[in-house]
Amino acid sequence: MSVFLHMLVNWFALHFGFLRDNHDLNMVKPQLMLAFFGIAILLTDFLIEPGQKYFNAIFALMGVGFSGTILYQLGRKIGAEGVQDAYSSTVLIDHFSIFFCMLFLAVTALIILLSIRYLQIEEENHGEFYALMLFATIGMMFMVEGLDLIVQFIGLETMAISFYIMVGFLRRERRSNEAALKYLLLGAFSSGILVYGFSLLYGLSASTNLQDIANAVFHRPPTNPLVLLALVTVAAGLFFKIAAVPFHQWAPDVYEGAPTVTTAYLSVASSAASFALLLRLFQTVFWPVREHWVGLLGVVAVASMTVGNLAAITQTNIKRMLAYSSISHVGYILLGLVAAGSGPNGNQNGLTGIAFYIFAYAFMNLGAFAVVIILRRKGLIGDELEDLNGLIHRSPMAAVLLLIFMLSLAGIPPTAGFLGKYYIFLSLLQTNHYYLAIFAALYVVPALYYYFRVVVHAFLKESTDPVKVTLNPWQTLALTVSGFVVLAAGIYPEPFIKLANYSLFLPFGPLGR
Amino acid sequence: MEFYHSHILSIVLLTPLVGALLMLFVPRSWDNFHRIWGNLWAFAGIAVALPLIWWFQPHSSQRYQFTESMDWIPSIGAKYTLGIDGISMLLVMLTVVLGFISILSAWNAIQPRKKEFYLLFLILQTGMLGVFMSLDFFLFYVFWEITLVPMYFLIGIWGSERRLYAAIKFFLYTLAGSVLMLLAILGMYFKFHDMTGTYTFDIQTLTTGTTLFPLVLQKWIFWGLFFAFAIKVPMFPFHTWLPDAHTEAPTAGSVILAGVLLKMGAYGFLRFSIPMLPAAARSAAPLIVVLSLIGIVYGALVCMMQKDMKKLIAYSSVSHMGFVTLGLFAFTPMGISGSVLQQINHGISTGALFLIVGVLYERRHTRLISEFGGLSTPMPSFAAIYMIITLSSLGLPLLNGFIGEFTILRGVFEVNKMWAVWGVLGIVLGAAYLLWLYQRVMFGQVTNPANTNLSDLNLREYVTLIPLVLWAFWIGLYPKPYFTILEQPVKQIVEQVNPDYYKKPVAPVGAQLPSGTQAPASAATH
Amino acid sequence: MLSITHYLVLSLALFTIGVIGVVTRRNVIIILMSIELILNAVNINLVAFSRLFGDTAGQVFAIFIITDAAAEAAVGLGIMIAFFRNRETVLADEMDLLKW
Amino acid sequence: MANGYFLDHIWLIPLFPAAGALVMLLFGKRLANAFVSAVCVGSVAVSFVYAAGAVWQLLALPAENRYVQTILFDWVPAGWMHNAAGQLMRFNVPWGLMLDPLNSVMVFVVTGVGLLIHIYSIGYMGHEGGYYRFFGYMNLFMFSMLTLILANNMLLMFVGWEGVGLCSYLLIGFYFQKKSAADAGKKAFIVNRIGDAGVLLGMFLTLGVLGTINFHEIAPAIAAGHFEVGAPVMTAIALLLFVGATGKSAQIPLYVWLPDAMEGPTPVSALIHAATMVTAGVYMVARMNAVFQLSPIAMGVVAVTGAATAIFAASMGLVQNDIKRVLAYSTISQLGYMFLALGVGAFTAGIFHLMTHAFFKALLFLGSGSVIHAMSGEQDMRKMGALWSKIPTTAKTFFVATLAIAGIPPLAGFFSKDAILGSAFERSPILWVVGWITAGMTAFYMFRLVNMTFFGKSRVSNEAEHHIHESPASMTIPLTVLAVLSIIGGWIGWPASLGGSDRFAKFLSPVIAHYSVELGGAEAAHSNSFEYFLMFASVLIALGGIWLARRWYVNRPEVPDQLATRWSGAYRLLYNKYYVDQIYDALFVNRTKDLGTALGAFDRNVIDGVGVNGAGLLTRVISRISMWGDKWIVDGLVNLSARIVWIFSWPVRLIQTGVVSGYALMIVLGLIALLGYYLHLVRLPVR
Amino acid sequence: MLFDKIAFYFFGGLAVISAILVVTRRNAVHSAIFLVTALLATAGIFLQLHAEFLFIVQVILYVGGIMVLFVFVIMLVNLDVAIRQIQFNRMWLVALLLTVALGAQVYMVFHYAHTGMKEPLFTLPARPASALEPNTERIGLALFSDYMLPFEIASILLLVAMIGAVVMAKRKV
Repeated sequence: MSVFLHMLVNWFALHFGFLRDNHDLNMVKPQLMLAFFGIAILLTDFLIEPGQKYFNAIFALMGVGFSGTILYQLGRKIGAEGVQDAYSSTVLIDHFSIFFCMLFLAVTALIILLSIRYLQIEEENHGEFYALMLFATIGMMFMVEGLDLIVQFIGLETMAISFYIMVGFLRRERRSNEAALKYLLLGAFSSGILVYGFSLLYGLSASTNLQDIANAVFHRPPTNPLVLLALVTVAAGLFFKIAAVPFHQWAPDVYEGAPTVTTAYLSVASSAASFALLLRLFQTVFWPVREHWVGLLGVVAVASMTVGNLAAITQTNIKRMLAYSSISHVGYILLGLVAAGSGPNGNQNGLTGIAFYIFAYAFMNLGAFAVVIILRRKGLIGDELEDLNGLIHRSPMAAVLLLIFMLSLAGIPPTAGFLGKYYIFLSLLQTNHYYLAIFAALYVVPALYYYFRVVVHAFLKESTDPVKVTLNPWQTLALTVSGFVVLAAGIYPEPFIKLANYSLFLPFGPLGR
Repeated sequence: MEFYHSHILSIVLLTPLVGALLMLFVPRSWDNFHRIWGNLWAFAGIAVALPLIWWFQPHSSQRYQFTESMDWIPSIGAKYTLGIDGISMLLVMLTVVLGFISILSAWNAIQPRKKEFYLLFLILQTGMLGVFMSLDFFLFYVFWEITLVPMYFLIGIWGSERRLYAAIKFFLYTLAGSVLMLLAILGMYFKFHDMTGTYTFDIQTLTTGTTLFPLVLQKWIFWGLFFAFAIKVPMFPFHTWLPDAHTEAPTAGSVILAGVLLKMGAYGFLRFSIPMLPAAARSAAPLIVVLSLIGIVYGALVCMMQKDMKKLIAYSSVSHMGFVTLGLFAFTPMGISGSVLQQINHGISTGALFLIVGVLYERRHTRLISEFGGLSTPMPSFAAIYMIITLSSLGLPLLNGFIGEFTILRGVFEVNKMWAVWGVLGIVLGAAYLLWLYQRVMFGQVTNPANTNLSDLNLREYVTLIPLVLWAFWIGLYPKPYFTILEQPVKQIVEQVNPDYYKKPVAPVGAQLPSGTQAPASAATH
Repeated sequence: MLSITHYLVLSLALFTIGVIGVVTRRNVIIILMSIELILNAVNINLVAFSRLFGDTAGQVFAIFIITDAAAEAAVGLGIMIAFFRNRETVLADEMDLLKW
Repeated sequence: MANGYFLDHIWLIPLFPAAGALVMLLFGKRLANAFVSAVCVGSVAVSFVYAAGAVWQLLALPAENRYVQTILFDWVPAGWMHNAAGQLMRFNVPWGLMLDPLNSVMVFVVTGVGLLIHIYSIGYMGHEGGYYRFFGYMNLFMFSMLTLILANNMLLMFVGWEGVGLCSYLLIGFYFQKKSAADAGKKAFIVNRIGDAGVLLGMFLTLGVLGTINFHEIAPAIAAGHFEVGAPVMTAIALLLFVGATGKSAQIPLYVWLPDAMEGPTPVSALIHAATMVTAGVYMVARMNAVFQLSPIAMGVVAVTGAATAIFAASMGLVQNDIKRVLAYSTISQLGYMFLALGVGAFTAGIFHLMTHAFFKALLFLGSGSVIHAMSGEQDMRKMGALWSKIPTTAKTFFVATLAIAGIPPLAGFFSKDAILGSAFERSPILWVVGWITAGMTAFYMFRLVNMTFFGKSRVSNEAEHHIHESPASMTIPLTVLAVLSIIGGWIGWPASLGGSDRFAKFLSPVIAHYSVELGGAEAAHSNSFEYFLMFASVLIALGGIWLARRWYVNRPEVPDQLATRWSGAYRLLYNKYYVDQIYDALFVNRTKDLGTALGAFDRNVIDGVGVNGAGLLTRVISRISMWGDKWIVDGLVNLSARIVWIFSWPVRLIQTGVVSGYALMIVLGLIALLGYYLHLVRLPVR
Repeated sequence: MLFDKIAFYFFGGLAVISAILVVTRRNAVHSAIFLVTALLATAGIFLQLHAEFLFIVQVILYVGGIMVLFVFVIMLVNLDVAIRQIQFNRMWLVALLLTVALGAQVYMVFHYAHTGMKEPLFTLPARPASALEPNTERIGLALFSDYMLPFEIASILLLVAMIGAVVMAKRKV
């Protein structure tokens, strides 16, 4: 409970002035805010009448809002004063982490909006869910901010464990149980592998600080076997989290079994956070040996795109299909990293591409899941393709937005997804990965095919289900926001590109080999 | 007026889109409103484009006219740049006119889901116009892709039995080409950056660099672009989406697909592949020409045995568009200008042919040739118009098709005589299948009782068909305005791909009589 | 003379055995135990390095890993109980509602 | 230009019928027949007046200046091109018309005969439906034909060339409800198209080589280009153009459409398929004589083709029973004569025969039309006979025409045929022999026709018997006029050897190129006595043919049947037109269709199958292996998607078992793979 | 030194053997007991490495805490049925071989690292044991200075785990 006390103190400090200048605390205030509201939700949940559980959501939203506000100020601050670290350099507040934290908060907010009605229908409308979401967000934020293996690991585990619970949140639902247990077993196993790698990294450098480790790796011979072993194990652990082939198999099962809001959250936030972590590690610790991982990532990326795209074609369950599709998206993002790590100085377009892609992917995938979420009602899970039939008649707005999300996922302009792919392709070409680029480009075609199976059902099939799809205002808001972002980032991408460029975390200067 | 003049392209481009967006706010149950609204805006599309005819200066020293430029994505150097030269001018006019005609043709044919139909059609219209107007590669690509979605739905929602298959096939085929095009565009983009240090998608600026690319690079980029355009045209082995898409699409969709969408491919060759990558284009020309010739003959032969009218016309498109690419890759002024003209002609003739099939389909709900026969008796006016269009399509002099085909073949003949011989063979076969079709549908006794009382054309159908007939005659009788408009842009393209062409000595004037072929003094001004 | 490699190999042995447990056993509880073994192996690594460098970070890391192991075990067993309540089994290969 | 009103307004000549056609085709349905006749016949009449005036005024010009040209507007200014010398020039084809001696003959014949046939049609078509349509097409034809003739350049000529083909198609298929008529029209158009392809290519070549396609500039361009006699390129141009001519003028091997074209109304046969359109090929060759004369090979080909067609068609004409078909083969045969003339260099003789043939063949067709009219549509000669007294005017005029075509002096046919045969003999006696025999055959089958129709015993069925009546005046007057022309038409070419002045040849002389090298020797001097011998020979064989026809078809009508039985093989061969149609069908038409079918299947199965349909190559390979490949791809994605599930699912299904241990094992495998990937790197530093 | 070696091999051997028994025993209770042994042996290794604080943590937290949890759960689920079922999955042999292969690979890596390189890694003489003395205080200091933040995050982690265990295991809403 130390953190609780700590936070209470800080909360008062914020408003009463003393301790305001505590640098370390200031740096983690967004997380503190989330923790505060998370705990508050846990405490007040008992007081809230069963019919008014949406107060939990409002609390959670408030938490996210406050946290975002503070994060924004933090961003202004580092904009003015430069990148800052805190807590003995265990966290680093830079543009990169601000960008990702903002993204997590946005995604969390949208998921909260979507959860309210979904949980009501599932009759699992407990405050814990929102609290867990906030805690997971804290974990994610520390994952990206962490400049220390321990912080990163603990952050990762906080996120992961929250997700295990959220996946299994529908306790009476067998699929949910099963998904949770699978996810937990495999997740813990992969954490073991990851942390094994971490231990080797520590062994290489006698430090858990990324900068120190990077320095140590830099001064070793490039084919140092232990570096490579650490690279493999760390990569394997992270590949699992982002669901890259061949560590992807949990994803379809878990996506399908989990409550849809969790699936949405998982596919977007967890992936993004793990990617951020992966980027951070690969751009610091493993940056000196990038010539070795570029090829590896290329292979994994192509394998991911292949498996993801081909398996997705045959799915009839939307969530499962989106799981495979997200595997293929992982392939694209990894290709961006391939490009970013190629060449003597790396490639900045690759990094921009990754940031933009993750950003776009967050909103478009979230939107796609949101449509599945709004289909949920008593007696209908709504995650089969048939459930979408005739959506255009049952809810034109949802159908049109679904189309936009699908187009974006497939990478058709003018949507955000296109710009993401644009950057990936460009960076690949610039770093002479022509065949990868052609591969990646051609995989858009099967991808479009399965995304458009969804569209076919929503637009071209006659509805077998007479019930109108209704949206509550929260859902409408969430859908509209994601739709707006996806479209805006496609039609006028300039601010979003600026944002992506803002987020660039360039590899440590002296380490660029 | 000043504003109008300087922003006319944007206005033309956005008019349909505005119509579509406004439509969004009207409830879908107001069926008739949407129908009228869609037609009005499509007509407005023509109306706002009309001043182009007067304002366009064929002899202007500027390569592109009415240019507008606005920063769009400065981070990557993409701009909103519009501009047209003679080639795009013609295609823009074709688009607005055919767009209106096909929307009008759908008046009764589209019964369910009217709102969506008109909405999608107007968006499609904007997409197509954008393709022809963009002077920025990025913008071009965006518009290129935008056209896919509405077309997909047009086929997928209002098509016939196998519509889903046809729609997705159309989409996937085109997409496969266009992603490769994207790679090619990006290749140009960053290689240009490597050369000059600027990131830009501006076509005119890029051209200054791409033409200097080493041949190997040019080839890579050329073939990247090639697939997109070849699929769209469609060129011989990439054509199989077309029969399906055409057959399954509703009449309006077929008209616009054949009339305008296919032109995007040819336009791509014309605007990008050839002038931007001249060396690669030269090296690829023999292969492309051979493919075009195969397409011409092959398409015609396959037409012979079709049982479905629309499929037949679709294959005839393969044949006719073969002429277009044939002319393009001759790299002679006549070949290219003929090719552009042939694009317009194909839009007119094939568009009209699809309208004609649509007329029959609306009455009989079948497209099988064997279901018809002897229709001249119940539908004499229809027979007359159909005859004229058939003749225009098979290239009878005094109608549009002839001018295009003749000019193309003449331009090709200059380069390689055998190419022209094969092309001419296509013309012969063209007569065979089109007349045979006409005969089977229109001549003979009315054998099928269902056909005895078919009504002749109604006013709306006249309004859709007559403009095309008149246009066909105009081009056939007096194509001079077209050639005048095309002269400058064609010259610029030829000078890029075939730089020696205009440097040859001018044939002596004195030997020529004032009529016939002659070389005026202005030829010496290069 | 004991070198660090001895510890690494010991840790590797435990790690491998843990992995074997994960991939061969059907009983979920034993799989969880195997994961504990894996984490334990990592701890040996860390503590050995810590000893090698005379640096406390490794041991601190090990403490966090133990914490995490505890958390995972608690949640894992909780989920398993929920699962068991629904399905009356603890066998991993009977979790087959979700596949393909 | 001050050449005279009519010469300045030659562009109006084709325009009158064009206007008539436009009015008919747009508003004809609502117009009264009388008005239709007035407009259409009137427009042709005005045309004729203008044509006559123009020819008159042309004649008034001095012989070397008999050339006028009117340019209406730039028609196809298609931009820049290179000529064969690699020079840059502007391609600009104007809508230009011209008049010179050669086409003044043509324009006179066309408007004149055309006018008569129009008048005739008023009566003939009076009872048919689609009256306005008929006249509209006819006027359209007049426009096209006049454009063809008056065009000052090849491209504009090609407009007319295709235009007359179109009108021929429309008019042959006038009874479109009859399948045979529609088929015949299509056949005519497509066969003509094959020829047109040649013209088009010839035109390209001309333009490339000579830098001009203006007729008047061709000869100077050749002179400027210093082309040798026998220059291959000239042969190429000539032969390509000749392909076009064989199509339009129904020569071997493209003559097959003309007999079928008799499905059209009889005035159409008279106007288009006898008097005017089919002579377009002759006109073109004559028009391009400057090129042809440079190529002995091409000339040889023209002559031999002409001679062969002449005798071949005549032989088929010997046994036909359809009155119009006999005339059709006769037309082909006579056109062969004309080409023979052209091929031996006797261009003037060819044109001369063209003119006289127009008169008497139009007359024959109109006469036959009148007969058919009288017979209520019966065309089979075996069901006629002894009509002489029943339809006297028709019979008499028909008889005149028959004498003319048989070459009996002093009728028109005698002079022109004689001129041709004379020239042919000088070139090659063999050609003369062929022509001579043909003359005999011509006389035979024409008199066979006359005898079967007008003489002998009546074989008319009873019901037809009642209706037999002489045609109305609108039909008989043209017959009479044409009969007169058939008699006197040849006199303007009264040869010098018979005391004439060869006025016709002299008139045409300016348009015929004269090269220093003697090619055909057609115009070479020869002794009168020899010419008398040739004339005598041809008259003799004509009389022989007439005698034989008389003997077999009037006196001993059983003989032909006996002969047919005895020589049944030959008879059948002739009767079935040497089976050429069947051979063409088997060789070309059906093969083309087969090819179409095969390619259609190829298209669906192979091209569509390769790398397409979302499943790509894999699909194809697997589908091939799995026997039901065909169905697979044809049925396409709809079925495919189900099958794709099966194909793609198996690797994924294999590993995505839902069993956690399996997934964990996959992770292990992944680790092994990644580590294996690096182990070779790790090895590197170990020496 | 010798004592060190004996201790290492004793505890190491014990740990490995116990671990093998953990993954091979049919009865989950036996497995749990052997896991305890393995963990205790590991604790012994910690002690041998002069990590006294960690030794205590291992014994109290792991053996005392986590293992009790395990045993509880084992008792909770129906053990009799579970014992009679087949304990290894169908692909256990393949899995075993593959895992051994993985272990061999990693071993090779260590082998190269140890012998193959010009400058073998980790051959630096270990810092004197006194470097970490006094162990508990130093760790305490580290935890509350450099690693205060992860320490605090860990509290959230545990909070999450607590919520999770409660939410998952409680019978009714």
